[in-house]
Amino acid sequence: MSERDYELDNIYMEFILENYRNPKNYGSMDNPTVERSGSNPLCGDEITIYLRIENNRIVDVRFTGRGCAISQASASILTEMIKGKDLDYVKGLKEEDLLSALGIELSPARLKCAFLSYRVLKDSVSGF
Amino acid sequence: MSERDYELDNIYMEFILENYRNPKNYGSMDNPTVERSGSNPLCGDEITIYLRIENNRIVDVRFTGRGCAISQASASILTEMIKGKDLDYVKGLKEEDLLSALGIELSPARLKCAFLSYRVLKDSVSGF
Amino acid sequence: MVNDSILDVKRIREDFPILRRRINNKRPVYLDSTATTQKPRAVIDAIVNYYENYNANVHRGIYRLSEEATDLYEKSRKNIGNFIGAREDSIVFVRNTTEALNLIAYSYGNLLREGDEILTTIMEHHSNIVPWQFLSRKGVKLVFADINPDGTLNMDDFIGKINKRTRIVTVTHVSNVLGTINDVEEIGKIAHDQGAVFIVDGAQSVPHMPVDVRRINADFLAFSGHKMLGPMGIGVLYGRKDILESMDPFMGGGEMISEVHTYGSKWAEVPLKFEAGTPNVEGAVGLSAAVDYLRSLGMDNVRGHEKYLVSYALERLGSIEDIQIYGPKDPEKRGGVISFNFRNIRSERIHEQLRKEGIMIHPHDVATILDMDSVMVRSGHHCAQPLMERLDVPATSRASFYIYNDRDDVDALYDAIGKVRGVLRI
Amino acid sequence: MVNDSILDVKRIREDFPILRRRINNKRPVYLDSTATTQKPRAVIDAIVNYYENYNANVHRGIYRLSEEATDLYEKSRKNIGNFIGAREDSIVFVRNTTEALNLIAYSYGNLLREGDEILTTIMEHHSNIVPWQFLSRKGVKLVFADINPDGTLNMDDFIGKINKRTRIVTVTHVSNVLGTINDVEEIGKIAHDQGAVFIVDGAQSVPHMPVDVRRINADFLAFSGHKMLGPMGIGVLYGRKDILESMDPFMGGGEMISEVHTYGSKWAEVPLKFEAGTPNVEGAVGLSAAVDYLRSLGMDNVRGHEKYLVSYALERLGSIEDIQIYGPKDPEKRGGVISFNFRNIRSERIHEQLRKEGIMIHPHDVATILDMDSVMVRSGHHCAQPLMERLDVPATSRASFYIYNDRDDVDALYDAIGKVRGVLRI
Ligand SMILES: Cc1ncc(COP(=O)(O)O)c(C=O)c1O
Ligand SMILES: Cc1ncc(COP(=O)(O)O)c(C=O)c1O
Repeated sequence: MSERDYELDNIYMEFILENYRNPKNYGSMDNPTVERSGSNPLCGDEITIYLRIENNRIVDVRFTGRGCAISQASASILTEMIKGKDLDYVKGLKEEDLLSALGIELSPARLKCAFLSYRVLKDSVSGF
Repeated sequence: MSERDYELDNIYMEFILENYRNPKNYGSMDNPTVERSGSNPLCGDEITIYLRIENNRIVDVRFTGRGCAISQASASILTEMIKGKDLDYVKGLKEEDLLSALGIELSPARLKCAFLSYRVLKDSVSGF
Repeated sequence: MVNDSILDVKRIREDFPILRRRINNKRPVYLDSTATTQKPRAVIDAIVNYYENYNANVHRGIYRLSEEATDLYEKSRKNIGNFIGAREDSIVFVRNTTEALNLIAYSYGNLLREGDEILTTIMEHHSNIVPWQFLSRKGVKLVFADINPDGTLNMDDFIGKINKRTRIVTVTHVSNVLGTINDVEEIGKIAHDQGAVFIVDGAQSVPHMPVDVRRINADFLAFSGHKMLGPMGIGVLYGRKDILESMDPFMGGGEMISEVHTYGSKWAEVPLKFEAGTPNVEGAVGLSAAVDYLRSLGMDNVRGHEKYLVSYALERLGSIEDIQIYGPKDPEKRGGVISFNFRNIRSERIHEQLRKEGIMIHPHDVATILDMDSVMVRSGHHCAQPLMERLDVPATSRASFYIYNDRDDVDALYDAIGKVRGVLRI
Repeated sequence: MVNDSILDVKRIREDFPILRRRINNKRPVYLDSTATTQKPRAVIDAIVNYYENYNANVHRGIYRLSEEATDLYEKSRKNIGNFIGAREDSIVFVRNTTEALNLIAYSYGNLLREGDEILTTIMEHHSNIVPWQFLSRKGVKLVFADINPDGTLNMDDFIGKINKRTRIVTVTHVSNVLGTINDVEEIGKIAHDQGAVFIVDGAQSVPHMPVDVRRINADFLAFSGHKMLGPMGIGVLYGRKDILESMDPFMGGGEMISEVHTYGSKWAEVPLKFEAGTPNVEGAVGLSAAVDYLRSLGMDNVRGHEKYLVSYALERLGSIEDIQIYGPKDPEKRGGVISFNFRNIRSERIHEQLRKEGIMIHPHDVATILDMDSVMVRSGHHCAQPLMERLDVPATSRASFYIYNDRDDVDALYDAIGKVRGVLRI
């Protein structure tokens, strides 16, 4: 049993915090093509994602939510990643892609927070 | 936690063994006043006690059974103790009386064997 | 205030090997004893001694080793029973509080019928909610008594909800979130007046204060070894003997039978009737050693120490404007548990739309940031989601104290909380 | 026959602290591993290390200590699953085999209806009988397949008793009395052909031979940690994932939920759905260390060693005229368990009426007398009363072997048996 090397101080990097305090694409959307919500009942994190899709392209994306810095920053970063991209890109997106965009290492418990928006996004495009 | 001082070699004393191999009062009885059986399902010991009671006195007693040396010797010794005694004596009989008649120290598991005949006897006089 | 606790915490800490560990070069400030406690050397040694010298299966062995193991197991039962004022024949060993409550729900629950009611409170742990929800399949209704704004039980509401259909009243002695100490003696009286059976969830009381089953009018009392210095995997269900005898067994198998035939079986005497399969002898022996350790400190002193610590913590944390504390303010009415949250923040530095609603710093971030200083608090719903809904929060942070905590730990907590907004730059 | 076991027992013995103990100045000859095994230093150390360095509650904690404990717990699950060829998400931690079988009886049993049948065998342990008898309340019928005179399962009888109403077939892999190794692969095929679910009681196989859930066609496999060098209080239920998912939970409480509301709850994913309350992390970590220890010996070697010992024991005990041995004579078909009895004695020295019937020296006396030489065997019904009735004996003596036993132990057993009639002077 070796002690794991946690780099906890790393997770609140300025990039994450900036996306937490001033999330991109924050807010709701009138008449979205699709709107999906999800939550992590174990910690109470909530995310709603709104997509406007035209010609298989995400022409606009917004989200609202509440929760920890990781879940909210992750939603902000994820929405930035997909804005203007076509659906194939979104469908091909892997968890690792989001993780490397976040640029931090997370413990298993916090990974669930980071992936909440990812789950909701995947859910929202599954019908297309 | 101190080791208990088991005197195991003691329990197969000649007195016990003699009562095991050549039990007193062994055998069934025709037309007993009362006949009772009991068993210890955990080890399969079985004892049946037959009493002839006249004027509140045990004028005759017999037993049959199968089981370990302790349970069978104990039945033999117990029947000797009560033969000819009146019912009050039998009802007043304590577990310790039987134990001191046996003259050996027993572990909790083996105490159950020793007391099987005692239980059956108490049961058989309970209606009088 | 001087550091005048009744317990000699410095000396006590030396008994706990894990407290010597350094995490990121910092001493551990363990404030999660409500979830599970650390183990003193005496308990670890009892486990080792058991396996090195006495290990055997119990109850059936004729050889000395097995008799010794049986003896240790049954003496542990007696010792632990004694600790709560109960005879050994009303002590059933289980895995934990959860299993104890499920055992009652299955075995006593069998006797309930459609239309019967079970009265509990909104501050219960999931372990004292979900097993009773299972009974709704057969039409048994689960009713929740509310709390007052200060986090104490609303007795008017409770009394208003008890009635002739109430067959079971089941209440936590101490809330694992609010810290509230319920007046179980009084609640027991009310339950019995209605002819209901009274169950006390003692998971957070037995470890922290003197508890006597006779005094609190409990028909059943459930608690966990791991929350009171003992090993994991062992817990206790105390049950009034005549009630235990009237109940069907819970699990079937070895130990709990007196006779098995192909067509049916007869049960062993209480308490063995409820202990199916090879028991956790190690756990019983370890918990007995834990009870000895607690007894040597004195449960009055344990309670006194926690009252002292929680007063100090209420005072210090209460002085932080940002922080909201849940539960009663009076240390007499609460155990050594403090749940708290940051109040909504409307900092200039946050997104204008968020600013309108305010940001609540999430307890997970609080816990992570506190952990940077090796201050370990729990954060989440604490297995009390109905209470979270009632308090209208997604989660809380929770610090809890035990015999190895001291004012230093409260100070470390205070200091670490002070860093949270800085780390988040909010 | 030379002492040519595959295992280096001398070295192995040094790993077991309890074997250094002297009882009445004699070295312990522990022949009761079927009831529970002794623990190697590696397992005791794993427990101590856990409590001294990693102890915390799992799954909910955000701080590092709790994450480390969670990590250890889940790695143990994976390691133990791997040992039986199963993925970690089909491994449920329970207390012991008994709880595992009760879990199935309650949760899968819920799906059974009046008229359904459960087929088992007459050689089962009570743990694989009593839980199914509980289902007779709802009109489910329990059917017992018989054995052949040599103690093997009577396959004709078994096949004759399976039919379209058979919903569950549950069979012990190895009998704890007869030693019989059942052909579970074949039995599983027959069960599946009838559309029945197949449960294997692995309490006496997983510790003693290579077992792969895929090879034996098991939908469920139950076993106990304490019978395979692990701590008490931990056991395993393997279940096919899709079946586990279709089942209702067993106990309710913390850990096993995803959401709790006052009006109802949602369950966590398998396997957590079946693990209510604080789990026995110590037990999981200890069992994982036991699995590592066994793996380092090689399960083929463990099996080979026991085959070697049981052959030797059959040969030696078989040479004593007084002794009757139960179960298959072929070591290929049996595990390292030998049950025996003295034949009826018609000695001149006993009461004439007793002489007619013959005296059977009771297994309790045998065990007590063997124990004088520190030879520890079990005696009694071995939690298999229906089998005792079938064999028409009140009880048997039973010697069982494991990795720390050697020819010396068999010799000590032989010698001690030789003294029994002398001690009783019969
Ligand atoms: C074949 C068999 N099944 C089940 C059990 C029950 O195991 P436990 O008491 O650990 O639940 C045993 C233990 O004796 C056994 O030998
Ligand atoms: C009040 C209360 N009840 C029940 C439990 C459940 O205890 P366990 O997980 O040991 O079964 C807890 C533990 O968190 C608790 O605090």
